[in-house]
Order: sequence, then C-alpha cells, then structure tokens
Amino acid sequence: MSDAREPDSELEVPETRETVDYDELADLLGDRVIRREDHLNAGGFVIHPGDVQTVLRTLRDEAGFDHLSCLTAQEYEDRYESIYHLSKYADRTQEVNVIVPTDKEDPWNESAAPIYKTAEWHEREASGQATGRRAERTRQSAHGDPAEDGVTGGRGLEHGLGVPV
Amino acid sequence: MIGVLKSMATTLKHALDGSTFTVEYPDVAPEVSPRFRGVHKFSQERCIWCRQCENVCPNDTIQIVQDDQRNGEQYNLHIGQCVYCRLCEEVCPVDAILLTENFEFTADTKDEFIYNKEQLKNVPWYKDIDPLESREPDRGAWIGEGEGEVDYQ
Amino acid sequence: MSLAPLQADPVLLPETIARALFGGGDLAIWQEALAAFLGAFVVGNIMLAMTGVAGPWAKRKITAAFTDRIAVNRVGPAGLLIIVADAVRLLGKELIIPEGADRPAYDLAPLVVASSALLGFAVIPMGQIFGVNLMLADPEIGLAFVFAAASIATLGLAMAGYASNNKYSLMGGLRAIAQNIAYEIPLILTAASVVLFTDTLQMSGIVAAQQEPLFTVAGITIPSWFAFVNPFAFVLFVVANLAEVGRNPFDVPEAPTEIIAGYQTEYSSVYFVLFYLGEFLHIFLGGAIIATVFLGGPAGPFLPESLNFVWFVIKIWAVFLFTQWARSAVPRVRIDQLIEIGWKGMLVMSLANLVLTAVIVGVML
Amino acid sequence: MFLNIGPHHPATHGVLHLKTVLDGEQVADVEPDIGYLHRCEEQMCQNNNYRHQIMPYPDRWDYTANLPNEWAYARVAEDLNDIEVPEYAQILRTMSVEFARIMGHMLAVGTFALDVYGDFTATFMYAIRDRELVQNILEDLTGQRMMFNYFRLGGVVWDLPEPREEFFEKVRDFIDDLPEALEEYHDLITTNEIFQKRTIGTGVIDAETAKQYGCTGPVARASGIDYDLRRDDPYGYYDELDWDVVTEDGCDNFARLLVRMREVEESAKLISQCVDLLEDWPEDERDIQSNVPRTLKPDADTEVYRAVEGAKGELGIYVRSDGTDKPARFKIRSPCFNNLHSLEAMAQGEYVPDLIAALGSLDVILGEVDR
Repeated sequence: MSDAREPDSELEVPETRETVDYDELADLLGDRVIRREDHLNAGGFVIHPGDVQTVLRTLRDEAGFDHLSCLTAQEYEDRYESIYHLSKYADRTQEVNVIVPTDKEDPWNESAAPIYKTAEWHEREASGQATGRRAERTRQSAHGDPAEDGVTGGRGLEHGLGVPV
Repeated sequence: MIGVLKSMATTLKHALDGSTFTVEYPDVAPEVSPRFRGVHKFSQERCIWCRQCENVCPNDTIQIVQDDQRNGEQYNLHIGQCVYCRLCEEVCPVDAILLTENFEFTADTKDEFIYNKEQLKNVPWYKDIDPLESREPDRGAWIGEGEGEVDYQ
Repeated sequence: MSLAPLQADPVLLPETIARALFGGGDLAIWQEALAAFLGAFVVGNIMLAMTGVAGPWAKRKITAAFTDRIAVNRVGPAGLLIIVADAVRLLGKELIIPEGADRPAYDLAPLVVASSALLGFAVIPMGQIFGVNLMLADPEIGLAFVFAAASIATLGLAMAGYASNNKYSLMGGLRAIAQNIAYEIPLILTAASVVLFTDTLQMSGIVAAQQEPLFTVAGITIPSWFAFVNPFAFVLFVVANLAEVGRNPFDVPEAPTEIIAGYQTEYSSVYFVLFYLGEFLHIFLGGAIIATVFLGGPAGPFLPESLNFVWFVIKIWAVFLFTQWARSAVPRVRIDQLIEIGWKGMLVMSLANLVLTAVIVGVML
Repeated sequence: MFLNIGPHHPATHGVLHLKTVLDGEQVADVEPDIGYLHRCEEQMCQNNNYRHQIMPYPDRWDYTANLPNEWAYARVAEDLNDIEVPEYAQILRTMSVEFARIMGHMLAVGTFALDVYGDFTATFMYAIRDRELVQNILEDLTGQRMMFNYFRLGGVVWDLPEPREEFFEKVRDFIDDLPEALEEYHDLITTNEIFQKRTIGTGVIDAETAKQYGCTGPVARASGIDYDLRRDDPYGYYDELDWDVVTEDGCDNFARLLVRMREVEESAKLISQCVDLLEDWPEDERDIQSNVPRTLKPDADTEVYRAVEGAKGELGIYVRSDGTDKPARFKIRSPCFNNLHSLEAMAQGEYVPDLIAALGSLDVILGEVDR
C-alpha cells in the first residue's frame, strides 16, 4: 500500500487510505493467501481459484468489504487471471484486490455470485459462460459457444482480447 | 388534483408565450462557437509531411502517401470516419491542418467522404470564422512561440 | 343579447337534399334513400376533412406550441400542405400483413373503428350553414344511439388486438376492452343526469332545452347550458370522455412506451390511416357529444342562426385542443390504476351525481 | 406469457433486450439481454497510446454525460504515470464535469418523464432545451457539443474562451435561471398527483439489495446509501468546495428522480464556486497543463484501478501496463452495467408500465453498459 499515489499535489492524501491493514487481512485469510501483491491503488492477495467464495465471504463479513467494485479478467502468457476489486460503501478509500490466477488448460474459478450478487454479471461478462460451473476464462475457447451457454445474448461479450464473440 | 392543474398551467404558459427554442435551420444559421470542431482544412503549402497527424489519429482517419524521397504525394482524410477529436490539429507543428467550424457536408456514398488534399484545401471557412484566433492560447504548448501572421490560403 | 331558439321543427339534411333534387311532395323510397345517402356523404366528408386537418397538421402545431417548437411550416402556407404530403406518404407505403394474422378480422378492424365513429355523427345536430341544417336524423333515442355507435369502436380495437398475432397488440386490445367497460358506464350515467333535466333522449330536444337564459351577470346572459347548470357532471363527463377516446392520461390501450402502440402495432399503410382517422374522428365525436349535451349544441353569440355550424366546429375543436393539452402535461396512469379510478371513483361519483340530480329535479322542478 | 421487450422498443433507451415473463400484466421475471451496442471500447483503448489517443474514446461510453468519463481515464492514467495536474486545471475540470453531470441528469429526467407520460411530452422537450443550454456553454469551452475531448493527461486542452467575462456571464446567467427551470420541473412532474401515483412505491430496491447488486450513483443514493466518490475518495477540486451529497430514502422510482433533480442543484452550486475561483485566479498562474512527456511508458506490470463519480455512478478503470506506450489491459467498470443488473430486483411483481419506468429511472446508457 506504500506506493499508493495521489495524482493531485494539492490534495491531502486521505487519512483513511492508509488505514487498511493488509497484514491483519492476511492473518484473517490465513494460509489461503498464496502470495501478496501490490497494486497502485491497493494491496492484493493471490488466492487459489477454489477459495474464491471463502475468501470473499471472510473479507465481506469480517473485514467489511461490502462493495465488489469491479471484476477484471485478463490473459497472461502462462495463465488467466481475474481480479476482484473490493471496497467499502462506508469508506471508498479502503480497497483490497483479490487476485485469482487460473490455469490456461482448465480455466475456471469459483463464482463470487453467492457473496456479491453483482458478480453474476461481471463473471458472465468476463467468461462468456453462464451456466453450470462458472468458468472463469478470459478468452472464448472452442467449447465455449456463447449461444449454447446462454450468455447475455451471445453478442459482444468481452473477454481479455476484446474480440467480438 | 392541484398538481395536475399546475402541470397543465405550466405547459399552457409555454404555449401562450409564443417563444420557440428551435430555429428554422437552413434559414436561420445556428450559432457556432469559435472553438467548434468541424470539417478539416489542409494547407499543402504549410505541410512539412512529418506524418505526426497520421500517427496521432486514434482511428486511422488520415492517410499520407510519400514517395521514396519522403516528399508528400497524397493527403487523404476520411471525414465520414473522423471523430473530430482535433488531435491532428493539436500535434501539427506548422498549423497545416485545421478544423473549421463548417459542419455541413453531405455525400451520396461513403467513398465521397474521403477528401484528398485538393478537396481539403477547398473546404470553406464557416461564416468567416478563423478558428485559429480562438485557439491561439494553447498552441504555445505545442510549437513554442507562434510566428505571427498566418495565411492559410 | 338573446339567443334565438332553434326552429321548432327543423328540416333535416336529407330532406333538404331531396327537396333540391326532386322537388317537394311524396318521394319514392329510392329517392329518399339517395337523398339520405348524399346527406351522409356530405356530413362524413366534413368530418373527414376536419380529421384530415387535425391529424397531420393541427396536432403537430398544437404539440409544438406546448413544447416551444415550430413544427411543420415548410410545405405550403403554414405547412398546411403537409396534409397532402402525409396522405401520399402514408398511402404510398407497403401494406404489411403479419404472418399468422387472422385475416377477415385483421382487415375489418380498421374499418370498424373508423366507421363506428362516423356512425355517431348521424344523430348529432351540427347547426346550420347558410340555412341548411346539418343533421342527418333525429330519432327519439338519439343519445343512446350515439353511445352505442361509439362503443362499437372498442370491438374494432379488440379485433385488431387479437387478429394481429402480436403480443403487444393483444395486450392493447385487452386493455382497450377493460378501459371501455370501466368508463362507458360513468359516461352514460352522467349523460343520463342531463336527460333527467331534458326529459328526452332526442338530440334536438337536448339542444332545445339549453336555449333558455340561466341568469344574467352584468349584462351578459349565461345560457342554460348543462355545463353551467351542472358543472360537476360536465367535469365528470369530460374526464370519462378522455378515457373513452383513449387519450392521456388514459391512453393505456396505445401506450407507446409500454406496449409500443398496442392494437395498431402491426398496422401499416391504408389500414394505419384508417386507424388514425378513426381515432381522430373519435375525439371529434366525443367533442360533438360534449358540445351537444353540455355546451348548447351549435348555439352561440354573434353569429346568425343560419351560420351557427361555425360555433359547433369551434366547440368540438376546443375539446380537441383540450385533449392535446392534457396529453402534453398529464402522465399516463397504469392500467390497474385506470380500472381503479374507473370503478371506484368515476362510477361512484357519477352515480351520486345521478341520484342528486334526480332528487333536485324531482323535488324542485 | 413470454414477451420480448426490445431490442427495438421505444422505451429501452438504445438497444436493450428485456426477456420478460408476464403473469397477466405483472412481471414474473425479467432478464436484461445486453451486448447490442458493443464496440470493443476496451480493445480500442488497448490499441491506442496513453498520451493522446485514448482520450477521445471515454466520451463515447456514457454519451449523455461525457466529461466524467474523461476524468476517469485521466485519473487512472495520471496515477499510473505519476503526472501532476495544475490547480487551475483541476478547477476547470471540476466545473466542466459538473456541467456534463447536469447534461446527463437533464436527459435522464426528460426520458424518464417520456417513459411515464408517453409520446413527446412537454417535460422531455423542456429538459432537452435546458440540456442544450449546457451544451452551448460546453461548446464555447471545449469546441464540441457532446464528444468534448477536453481533458488531456496533466490538465485540460483549453483555457476558458476569450473574452472571459462573456463566458462567465453566460455561465452565471445559466446558473441564475436554473432554479426557475427546476421549479418548473417540480410543477410539471414531481407535484403532479398522477405522476406520484405512478412512481412512488414502484421499482423499489432497498439499500442492502442495492449494495449486493453493486449499485452506485443516483440509484444507490436514492436507496439511502450515502456514497459519492467525489466526497469519499476525493479527486480534483471537490474537497475544497462546499457541497452536499444528495440522498433520499424512498428507494423507488420517484426517489431516483428526486435525487437527480437535487443533484443538478448541487452541481450548479459547485459550478458557481468554480466560476468565482476562476474569475479571481491570477493571470500568470493559469496553467492548464503540466509538463507531460510526448511518449508515456509506465513501468511494466504496474496495475492500477481507479474510479471517479460519473453521472451514473462509480466509473472505474483498471489498467495494467506492459512497458510499452499502450495499455496491456484496459478494463472499464461502468456504473450502468451494475445498475441495469438490479432491474431484475426492482421489477419483480411490478406491472409492465412500472418495469418501463424503473428502467427509465435507472438511467442506463447502453453505450456504457456494453462498451
């Protein structure tokens, strides 16, 4: 969190931005945290794709992160990754990122929809697949026919590369 | 019931005051701000073929063709595709391309919207507004000090 | 200023035509039929011409005035030729009949809607123009006939709704029926309260009953129009009439933002024109009924009796203007609210009005 | 009965398809089907460079209130590249963005009235008229009526137009006339009993549900969630100015309308404070842009997610850099996307007209939903 920067010189860095204690959060999550990451806006925890619900539930219920602000899915050379940008309605400056890397061969992760309803659409947008196990893929693969999967119309879903489906 | 009557009174007030907000367009020319960004005007006399405008254009609206000596041959601009972001004018170091206030252009097919340098040169000023006048303040940031009188024709 | 009463026994339009064509005396049945037909032709065309002006032109101009715009002014003087242009445009369009449409009903529906409104004008006393009395018939059950004729339009809407094979149309048709049933009763009950005064259903009788001066204020004589005699009934009637002709706030059968255009979603070209005309005819018929029952028919100051048709036209245009005005400012109610207002509000109030009127008429007169 | 509302329906405000299941006239289930206006905005941003080329695109996400979108990109890119913005430019930004917010809210009020009234009613035209006035001012300032492209990294592209007094006068006239115009809207719509009957208690979404759906902006604030990024995560000049976050407790269509109308007042308050500041600003300190390199290449694998308060709610952008002058991943979090999702909670069991009204009150811009 140390490198969170404010763009505007004349603005004081809000006090609260520093109040997220990532060590405490790490303790809370225990050994579900594979690795810590630092993004410019907030610290992040890398977790296993199967731990999404447990981790997010802990963060929501015990640390008060009740706002799933955004879900980003992207493709790396060796993996797909989805980032859950969490925040609080009560204090927007407290942020935490949950990073879920997933295998290229079998890209999926647990859905966050039971924790945050809004994840339903975000995950659909990210994956282009809505039914069954909420696979988290950043690119349409051969078996992911969107029409068949009942995605949002099968048109223009986005996914890492932004190719129209 | 009072609220309904109030609503009706409000509309009636508008109906009776006789004022209109719309104008009869071709007869009454709408007011256009000096900064308005419309069809481009290009001056081959000024252009140094640096191709910066082509580079900065977000959606490849400008196409420049040069010979092997890097002399300019063609300057084509697809005004039907242009998003009028004015970045080309902004980066041009010599004010060779300029967005006029002219917003009136028509064509029968898309192809006719591809203007070559001759057509671009002949784009008329709108109501004799010289856009550069109103845009002068920012140009220093891009080209250093301006060099006084500029003749685009 | 005194208002001259109508002629005691006015000569109706078919008779005038028959006299002009065949002279006086006894007429053969075909001569009477021909004269009646010609009379109907004249009246029908007058009304159609008025809707022709109202639909494409006046409506736009009025709406534009309410919304600070200019509206049609290019085609012809003040844009009046837009009427011709619109007619050509609409008639020149392709007539699309959706697959699975129920053919006879689909084709008949626009006719039913347009003709039912025209039918109503048969018994309306429209006043005189150059001494010619524009009234086709004057049956004893005139008022009942006019409501009966106007209600047929709902049948047309329902036909169009189900025959179009479109879910929006079906919803529109169903809404039209629900609305019509809910508002027809208050409408007729309110009209009945007038009949209590006049003692007759005959249209000419209703008009004649309104010719007496009611009272005089500062030299101006207020005639005993029922709008002045019983303003409560007048307001009720005007509101119910808005629902009857399906205009804001009661335009739920069309509701373009909800069910697109309801029953007329699938109609195009000539059929659409017929619907369009039918709707405007309906507004004018509503205006004609209001004028006849509440506003003294064609009576009015300044003009000689032989020209009082002008007053009649002014009155029905005033009602048209009012519907456009309401449209510009009043939100559409929801279908369930519409029914609620109809059954719990309008019906109760019109019944109360009827009972009160009956008491007043029975005790005082 | 299964009913397709859209994609070509007069009340879907763009191309939206609502798969609706009706029980009589009541909505048993509704599922928005989106994607008809997908233009690969994220991909386009990934193909363009940070310095100039991305900025014209944010204007095209929420195309009714464009400037907040530009700020969303400016904020994230300035964070990423460590660019400072001169104070004077911050005030210009704040003022222009508040104008754009008025623009967006005017259209929202107008189209919502359209959904409830039907046809081209007076309210809609008056709202468009007031929006046009704002557009005139912004045209003077930025050179366009909608696709402004006014922001640059490190500032804005233009100072106020000369002569400045004329511009200030124009803005002041608008601000002075605004209360009267708003009063007229209140006369026209909010005090109208039929309108109240139509909107109060319909399209209800309580605060908890709204949070679950990630609702932000006027939709959240109408459900009593006191959440506004301009105050909670300050940027620009907002924390130096005196204004309030508008909330309503109605949770219904009417409350959302009221929030928008009151936010217009707040925006006007902000604008007039900005104008005062600009008027007194010393002439030699009018820096509209800081010094920004011609080519920007942030360090590889820097990741940042930043949000601003757009007219519709929290508009966030995530950018990951890969060491080149173009983003490796550009993700847009659009407020309309989340707000539209909450329609299913609002419309359950309501009548079809209320479904339409709820959709209108959400003020979704399909350009932003689909991107």
